[in-house]
Amino acid sequence: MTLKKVIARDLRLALRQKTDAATVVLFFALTAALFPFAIGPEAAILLRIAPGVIWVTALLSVLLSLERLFLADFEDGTLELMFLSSLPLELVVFGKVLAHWLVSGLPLIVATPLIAILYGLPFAALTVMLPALLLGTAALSLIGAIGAALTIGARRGGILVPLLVLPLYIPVLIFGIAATDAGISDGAIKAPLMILSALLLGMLFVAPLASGVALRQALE
Amino acid sequence: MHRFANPARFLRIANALLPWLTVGTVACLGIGLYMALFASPPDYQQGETVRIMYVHVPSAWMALFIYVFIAIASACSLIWRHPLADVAAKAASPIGAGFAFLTLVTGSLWGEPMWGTWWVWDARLTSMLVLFFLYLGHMALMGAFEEQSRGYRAAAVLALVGVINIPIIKFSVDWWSTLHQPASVIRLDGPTIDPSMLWPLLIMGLGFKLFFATLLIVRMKSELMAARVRALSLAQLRNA
Amino acid sequence: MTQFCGQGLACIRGGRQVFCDLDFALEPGQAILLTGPNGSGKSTLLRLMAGYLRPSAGQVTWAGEPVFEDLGEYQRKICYIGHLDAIKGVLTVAENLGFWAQKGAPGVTDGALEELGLTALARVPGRLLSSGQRRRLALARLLVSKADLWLMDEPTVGLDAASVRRLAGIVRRHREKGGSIVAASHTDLLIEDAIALKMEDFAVDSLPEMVW
Amino acid sequence: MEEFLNMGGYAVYVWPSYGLTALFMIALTLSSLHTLSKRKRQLAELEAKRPPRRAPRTAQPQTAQPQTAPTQTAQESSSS
Repeated sequence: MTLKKVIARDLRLALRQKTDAATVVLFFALTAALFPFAIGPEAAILLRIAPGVIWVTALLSVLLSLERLFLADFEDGTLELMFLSSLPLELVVFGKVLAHWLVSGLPLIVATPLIAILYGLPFAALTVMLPALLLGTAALSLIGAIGAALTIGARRGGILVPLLVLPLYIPVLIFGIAATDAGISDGAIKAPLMILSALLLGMLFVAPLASGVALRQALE
Repeated sequence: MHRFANPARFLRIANALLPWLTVGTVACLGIGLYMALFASPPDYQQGETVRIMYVHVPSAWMALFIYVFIAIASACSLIWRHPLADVAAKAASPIGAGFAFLTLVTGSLWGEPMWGTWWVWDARLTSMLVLFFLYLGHMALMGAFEEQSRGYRAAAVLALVGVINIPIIKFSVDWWSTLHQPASVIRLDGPTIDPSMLWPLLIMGLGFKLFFATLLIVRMKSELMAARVRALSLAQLRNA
Repeated sequence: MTQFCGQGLACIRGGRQVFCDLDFALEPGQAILLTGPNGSGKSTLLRLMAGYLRPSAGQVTWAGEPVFEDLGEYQRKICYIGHLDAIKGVLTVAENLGFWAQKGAPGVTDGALEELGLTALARVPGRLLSSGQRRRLALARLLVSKADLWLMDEPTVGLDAASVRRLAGIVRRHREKGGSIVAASHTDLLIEDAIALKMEDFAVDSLPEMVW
Repeated sequence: MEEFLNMGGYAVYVWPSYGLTALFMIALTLSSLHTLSKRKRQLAELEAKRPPRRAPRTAQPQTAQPQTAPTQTAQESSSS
């Protein structure tokens, strides 16, 4: 059982159940399209809140799709056998998060330009927002994986994941929006993007480690 | 120490310490209160409201100190599987959450005369708000499992992930708040304040720490007994 | 020096002590059959042997080396069949088995399906299988792994008589090649000269006294 | 005294701060002590109901490996 096999299998599973991936993107688009009804159609205001709305709805979409990340494999015994395989649990976590991000993170980024049009965002802003979202959704998936691993076997784990994970999402949110705002007002975009990638690299190390410990406890 | 071991050693020390800690707490808080309310001068700029600092700042210290304490206990629990560390983390968490909430309340009470509103997204208050959410997450996860030992260890992992995120959160909130508004007004908690105000602050801080130690021991004793009750009722269930 | 043995094992699970002072020893080619009432710790012992949980007392060694020293190395030598079948409903039988194949050569999975009479179902998605077929697919994992030690937790649940005989044949061939088995079962597994290990002998009757 | 209570016009901010702090500390202490006594009562009940200690098991279980000498079961001991 190799890392390649884990990723390939998860992608195959996701592609055969397209509806799951589609619901994540639909949730993102619908929630983002909801705000103009609440706040009114004035272009100036919409432009001002566009980065915030897109990032928060993207964050919630990632969070929504994470709860099943380990639960399905835990319930049918696959996770138990993965623990026994020669592939360390940390790499299994990395593989599954990568597959999850490819299936749910990337479609969000593909859908973002459509939402940007709804909010009248200039095209130039997208050139900064998309890379920031690329880094951001990856970091969010990794942090969320820790929450998903910790709540396996917990009562009402689904509601618990946001409570555990949202405080840890705040730095990613702050620097994601900072980069996007800088992109719109063509300020200094390098600093926030650099910090965002630093957060991602940090989580690339911490998330598999923490999730691995959490999964081992769940398998006891 | 074995999961079912007899925590006699801890209990002997705890029962010996408890009276001293209680006396120490009451004494410190009494002296601190007297100095804070009577013996220290009002601030030339803020007037009497500066007295709120004597409860606000120690609470903030305690909120952070207790989270670091929980993180250390969590590390002991995960690395050496020390059952007392689990019990300490579970006992300390609600106290820390209380102090974090207290800091938020006294902070807004202190800021209101200056800012005119009850809540300002000041960097320190916002970080404390996030810390408060971290505490709530830790307590929720601790109690979310049928089997308490799962709760202990899951919460331990969360506490460790949380503690390495605290500086990151602090840094990003500071960066965010300077981005959106100038530095806030409250500038008084640095050691530069004059001794007549520093001493009450330190004594109140010591009083809060002793209060935490006393309450921690009381709560750890009841948690150990709860673990014993769970074990006994399980054993009786099986033999019945 | 025995290949696989445990001395003075005790284990805590679900907040209670499940068994204590348990010893076992297993040489290549031998088989241990765990028997005992429900909740007597059969599954717990198997999971302990597989490395899922650590004993609260005693030690498990493989060829003299404590198992928990280098768990990864040890786990390469075992194949564990638990209560759960680990079958994905969306994937076909061949895909399910292929994922676990350690030998890599595609022929191996076909051979394993052949031995368990699943060749006809190779293209069928997992969700359409009956419970007996699912159990046979889970058992097919034994043949695609390079494991010396097979740990089986009630392998014959849901199997018909023919399949039980088929499993007995597979087990016999594995033992002839020097492999070893530890199995827990309420039904007869048709395993000759298995070492019986009755869990009731190691039950724990009460908790130690505690002073407050 | 009147002047002290007024806190230079900020009484409405200073006293609630101290009041809430005191309230929190006292409430937490009382609830912790209450839980402690509740646990003590539960423990006393359960310890009383426990069956009297049976004689420690003397029968040697037949270990799986026939040729090694049967081992005497370790005496029930609370390892601390």
